[in-house]
Amino acid sequence: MPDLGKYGDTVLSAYGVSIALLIVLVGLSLWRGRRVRSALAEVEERAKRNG
Amino acid sequence: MSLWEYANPRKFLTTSERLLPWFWGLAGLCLVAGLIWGFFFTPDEARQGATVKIIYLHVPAAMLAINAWIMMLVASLIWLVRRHHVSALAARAAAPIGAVMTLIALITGAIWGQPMWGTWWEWDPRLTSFLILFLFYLGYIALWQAIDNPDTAADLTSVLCLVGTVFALLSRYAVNFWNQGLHQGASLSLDKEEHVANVFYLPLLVCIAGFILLFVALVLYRTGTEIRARRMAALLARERAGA
Amino acid sequence: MTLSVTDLAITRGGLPVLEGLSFALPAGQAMVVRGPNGIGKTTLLRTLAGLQPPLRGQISGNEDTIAYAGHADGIKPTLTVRENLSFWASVFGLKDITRALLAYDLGELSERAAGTLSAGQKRRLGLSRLLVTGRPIWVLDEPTVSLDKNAVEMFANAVHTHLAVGGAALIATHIDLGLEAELLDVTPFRAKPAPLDDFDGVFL
Amino acid sequence: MTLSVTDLAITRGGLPVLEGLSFALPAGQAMVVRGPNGIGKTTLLRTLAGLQPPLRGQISGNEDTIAYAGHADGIKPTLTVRENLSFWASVFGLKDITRALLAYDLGELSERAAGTLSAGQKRRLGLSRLLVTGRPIWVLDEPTVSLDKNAVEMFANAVHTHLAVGGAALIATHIDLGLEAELLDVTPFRAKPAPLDDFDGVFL
Amino acid sequence: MIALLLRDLKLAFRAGGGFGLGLAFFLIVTVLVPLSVGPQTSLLALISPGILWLGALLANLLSLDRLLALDWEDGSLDLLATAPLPLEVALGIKAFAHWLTTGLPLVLAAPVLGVLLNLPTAGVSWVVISLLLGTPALSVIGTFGAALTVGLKRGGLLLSLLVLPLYVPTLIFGAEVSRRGAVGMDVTTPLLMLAGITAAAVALLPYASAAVLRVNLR
Amino acid sequence: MIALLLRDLKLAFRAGGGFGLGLAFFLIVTVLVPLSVGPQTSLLALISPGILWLGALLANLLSLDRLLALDWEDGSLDLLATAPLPLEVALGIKAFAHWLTTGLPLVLAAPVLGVLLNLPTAGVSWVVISLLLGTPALSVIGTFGAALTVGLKRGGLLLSLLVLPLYVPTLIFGAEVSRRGAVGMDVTTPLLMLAGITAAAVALLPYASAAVLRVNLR
Ligand code: HEM
Ligand SMILES: Nc1ncnc2c1ncn2[C@@H]1O[C@H](COP(=O)(O)OP(=O)(O)OP(=O)(O)O)[C@@H](O)[C@H]1O
Ligand SMILES: Nc1ncnc2c1ncn2[C@@H]1O[C@H](COP(=O)(O)OP(=O)(O)OP(=O)(O)O)[C@@H](O)[C@H]1O
Ligand SMILES: [Mg+2]
Ligand SMILES: [Mg+2]
Repeated sequence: MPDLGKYGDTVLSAYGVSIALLIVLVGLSLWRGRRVRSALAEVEERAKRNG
Repeated sequence: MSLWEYANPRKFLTTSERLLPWFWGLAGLCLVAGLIWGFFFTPDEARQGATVKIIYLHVPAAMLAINAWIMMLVASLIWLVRRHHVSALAARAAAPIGAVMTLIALITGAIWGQPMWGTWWEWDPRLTSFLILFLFYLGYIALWQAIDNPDTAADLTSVLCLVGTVFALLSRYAVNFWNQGLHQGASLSLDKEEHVANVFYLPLLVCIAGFILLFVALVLYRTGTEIRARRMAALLARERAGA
Repeated sequence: MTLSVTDLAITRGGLPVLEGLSFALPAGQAMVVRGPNGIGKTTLLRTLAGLQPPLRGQISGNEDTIAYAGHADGIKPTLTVRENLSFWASVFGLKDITRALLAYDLGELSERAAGTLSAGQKRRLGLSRLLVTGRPIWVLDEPTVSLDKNAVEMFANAVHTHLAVGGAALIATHIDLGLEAELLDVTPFRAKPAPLDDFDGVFL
Repeated sequence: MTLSVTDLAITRGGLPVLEGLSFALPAGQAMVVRGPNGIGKTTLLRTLAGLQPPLRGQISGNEDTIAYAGHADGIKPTLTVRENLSFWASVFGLKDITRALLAYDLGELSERAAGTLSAGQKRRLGLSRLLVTGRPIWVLDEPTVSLDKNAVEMFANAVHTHLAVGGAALIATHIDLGLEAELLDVTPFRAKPAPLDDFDGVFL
Repeated sequence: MIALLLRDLKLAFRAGGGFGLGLAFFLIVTVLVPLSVGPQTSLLALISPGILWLGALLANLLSLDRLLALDWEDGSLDLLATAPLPLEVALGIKAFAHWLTTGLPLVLAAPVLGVLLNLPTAGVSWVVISLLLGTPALSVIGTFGAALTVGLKRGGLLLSLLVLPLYVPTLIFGAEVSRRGAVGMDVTTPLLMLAGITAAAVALLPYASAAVLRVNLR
Repeated sequence: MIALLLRDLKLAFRAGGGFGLGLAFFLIVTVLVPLSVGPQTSLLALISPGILWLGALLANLLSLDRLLALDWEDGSLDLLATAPLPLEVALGIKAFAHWLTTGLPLVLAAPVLGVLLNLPTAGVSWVVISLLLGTPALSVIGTFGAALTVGLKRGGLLLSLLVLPLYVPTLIFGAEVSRRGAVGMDVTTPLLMLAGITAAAVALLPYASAAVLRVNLR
């Protein structure tokens, strides 16, 4: 851990918030991607069955 | 072979599927390397102390916030002129990423401003125009969500993006006129290339590369999701029409 | 002044509803569009009126020649019958509305605010608008909804007069109007869904 | 549990539309209300459901016993069929919606957002709501609009079952439902306009 | 009861339900104020408590349009009025759902927007407290206004006119609490008044709302 | 052309047309500002030019909801789109009618409301001039927003979210003119910019509005 001096809180909170936001963005994208992919597979399957 | 072939959804999906692992991997690599380098292995700057480390998040995010909008503008134009569905969906996929990048730039900037300017927020032109850009992102996303018919939504959001760009530029100019702020001066020491020592510059470049790669990976992935959602909606509509 | 349509395909809500439709409507003729609920009659008429682009195919003779009347009449409740009609007349560059008032027996009602009319009277006002457009081709979507016997006859007379002076009319309806008109049953043109794996470029 | 009405007079938009109406609807019976457009059938049913007060006359047996279904179905497009139905079930203190889903063959559709249903499917959902109210008297305004043959039969069956367990139903409709029901033609009860010089206190 | 609450919340969160739009409007108004009165931080700090209150109030106001009108248009209100749930309770719950989806987010966003307006740190907690106490009254009063205008076509502007004067007492005491709090003065009296107004509005207004809604349903 | 203008004016003036509601809203917002930021006259004088602009802008915004939605609901827009009048012209005229019934009254009312806010006398004429120059742009931009959202149910709040950021340049220059005018500074540059924005918006935006409206009519 580098010595951040009196700016420890500042720097750490900036990193914390930014990384958290990035993780949320990536996480939500992956989560929705998975859901849509499986839902589409289901619909596609049904469509094939019904001709 | 023409570039427009990738405007075919299926072709796009298979190609992006092949490329995505590379982009995810490289993005992760650059981000981790750049941020660790910047956070642990760069010295403090004389005037700004440790806060200079925020630059590795703030500047790439700010760059992408603007460039994501430009990408949406280009994609919207392609949709309006050539009617390639993939490009409209790519614009849709990019908007939330741009919004988050804007938010990161705003938040890190605000946190940085506290020690540097002694205030969280200042109605500086660059800051203000970023806030306005954020509003444009919000409006764009809200319009996509409000409209059921996907083609209608694509048309309307594309025109909004076009008109919005003009007004965003106007706002930028207006805000500049309205208040000459702090940001330029404060960042001048890093702006001029001779002042940006290589110790800060190189990790910054790696971080910027990481953010760009992450953006590309996210856009490719999310566009894939949008294509599938669109395909699913079409299949469901067909089912309904058949039933 | 013939309205002609070749190999037309139209979509609604992103899905094709009719395809392969061709017909011609020469001056002096009326044509009745038939088909079950939801087949796409309204969509067809809106496409002909230029309100939405066709998916494929050509339409010719529909530029500035069509007067369209849909489900909604575009009547302002706070304006009087005369004001409503004069407005549309001047939009189409005409002045005289007495013929329109006469044809649908609106003379007595002409100073009433349109909001106080009954549904059938409103509809008569909506139809009389066609007479102040001066357009040769009438494209009408279920024009006789909520009209009583008497009013249906007024409508049939108006169409007759219009045809006699070289106009044409395309009418989607479920009932018999007592007009001698060609029949266009659109049921056989229902769009066949594209094969499932045909997933290139568009999502239809 | 008899719904009975004595010498009822009702108004719409400030004018009396029906007056002098009396009838009784005992448990186990269905009654069909007939009459031309605009006579006041909808107004009558809304009065019975307690949505508007009568001008004169008594209604008894309509407190907390009536399930009303009008032209609009109260369906939320963004909720699924199941969510829509469960909501109304719990408003009426019931839990089980499977019977309602079964009766109108909604099983397959139960996870679809209601906004994506066709008009007829929506109507089926709206009618299935009656089965989760647990109320004995159904008051229905043109329940079979936009239903096809098959669905009309489902509806007739649902009404039969309801009558068999001691319920009652009052139905305004223009078509033949295939139910054995008493007929109530309201045409003779059209309100006569008050004499012009009868201008005392009220403006009716 | 809980079913109605859950339904309203679900509707607000589903696509097109408009959740978040009120918040975005609040943000925009806050941004527009410095753009119009100028960027001097000292001036902004002076007016920020009041502007936050005004912005929250306008955001609240604009979301009222959807509160009952959609239920009216699709017939849900007819059916609710004939359901065993008393209409007073149903409207109370709808007002509560409106507060949860509009008022509460505004309260939570106020400190962040306070930063934009240079709200003095001492004032932040008082702004939040006063909004927390006052916004329920805004929702209840707004429900009354929505019930009054529910049958009108595009009655949004009329609704604003009817409701804004009713918002005045809440605004006065709420803004007073925030302003006094920001400069460290005593806030007891306006705080009590604010709480009193909210309590009275929440307890009594649903009866009035139900009464006018019954008239509109005829 | 003139017929459409006359019709829109008539509709606005007849009962239920909403003429005057925007004005009343402007009045109320202006009254609410002193109630929320406090009654110190010196403070009010400082912020009054900006607040007048903000109030005019919000009043304008709220009246947009009716600009096209009513014509959409009763089918008039379908008929107008198939009429010989180009849709661009029709929308330009509707925007003009909107300005005549909403923008112009606001301009005329501004001096009176300025008194309520202790607007310095030197500032009055500049506020009026800037509003006179700026409000046409607001109407035209608003017409674009209304055309974008015309097919949506109760899209009022979304309309605000889309339109307000587009109002920003007009607001900045307009408020700048008023503020500088009030303290006697030079106003040439912002005044020219304001006029330029209005001219460009009036000349170009109707094309965009017509384009999106055609999409919505499909
Ligand atoms: C909320 C507040 C802030 C916002 C919205 C903001 C926004 C921006 C933007 C848009 C850029 C341009 C990026 C590019 O296109 O290259 C930028 C760059 C930069 N900012 Fe900030 N900023 C904020 C606060 C700060 C603060 C407080 C500092 C430090 C004192 C700072 C230092 C820098 C530096 C050093 C750069 C890179 C050099 C340059 O391009 O000028 N920023 N910021
Ligand atoms: N907004 C919409 N989104 C998606 N699909 C729609 C929409 N409006 C209509 N449809 C569908 O498009 C098809 C054609 O509709 P259209 O209104 O043209 O039918 P129509 O022949 O006029 O029917 P009717 O006889 O009932 O008037 C129908 O199957 C309908 O379900
Ligand atoms: N909002 C209103 N204001 C004034 N009069 C109205 C209003 N709504 C309906 N009416 C009138 O009241 C009368 C009764 O209407 P009601 O809807 O009860 O008729 P109905 O028998 O249900 O007709 P339908 O068979 O068409 O459904 C009609 O003559 C109608 O013109
Ligand atoms: Mg049709
Ligand atoms: Mg009826």
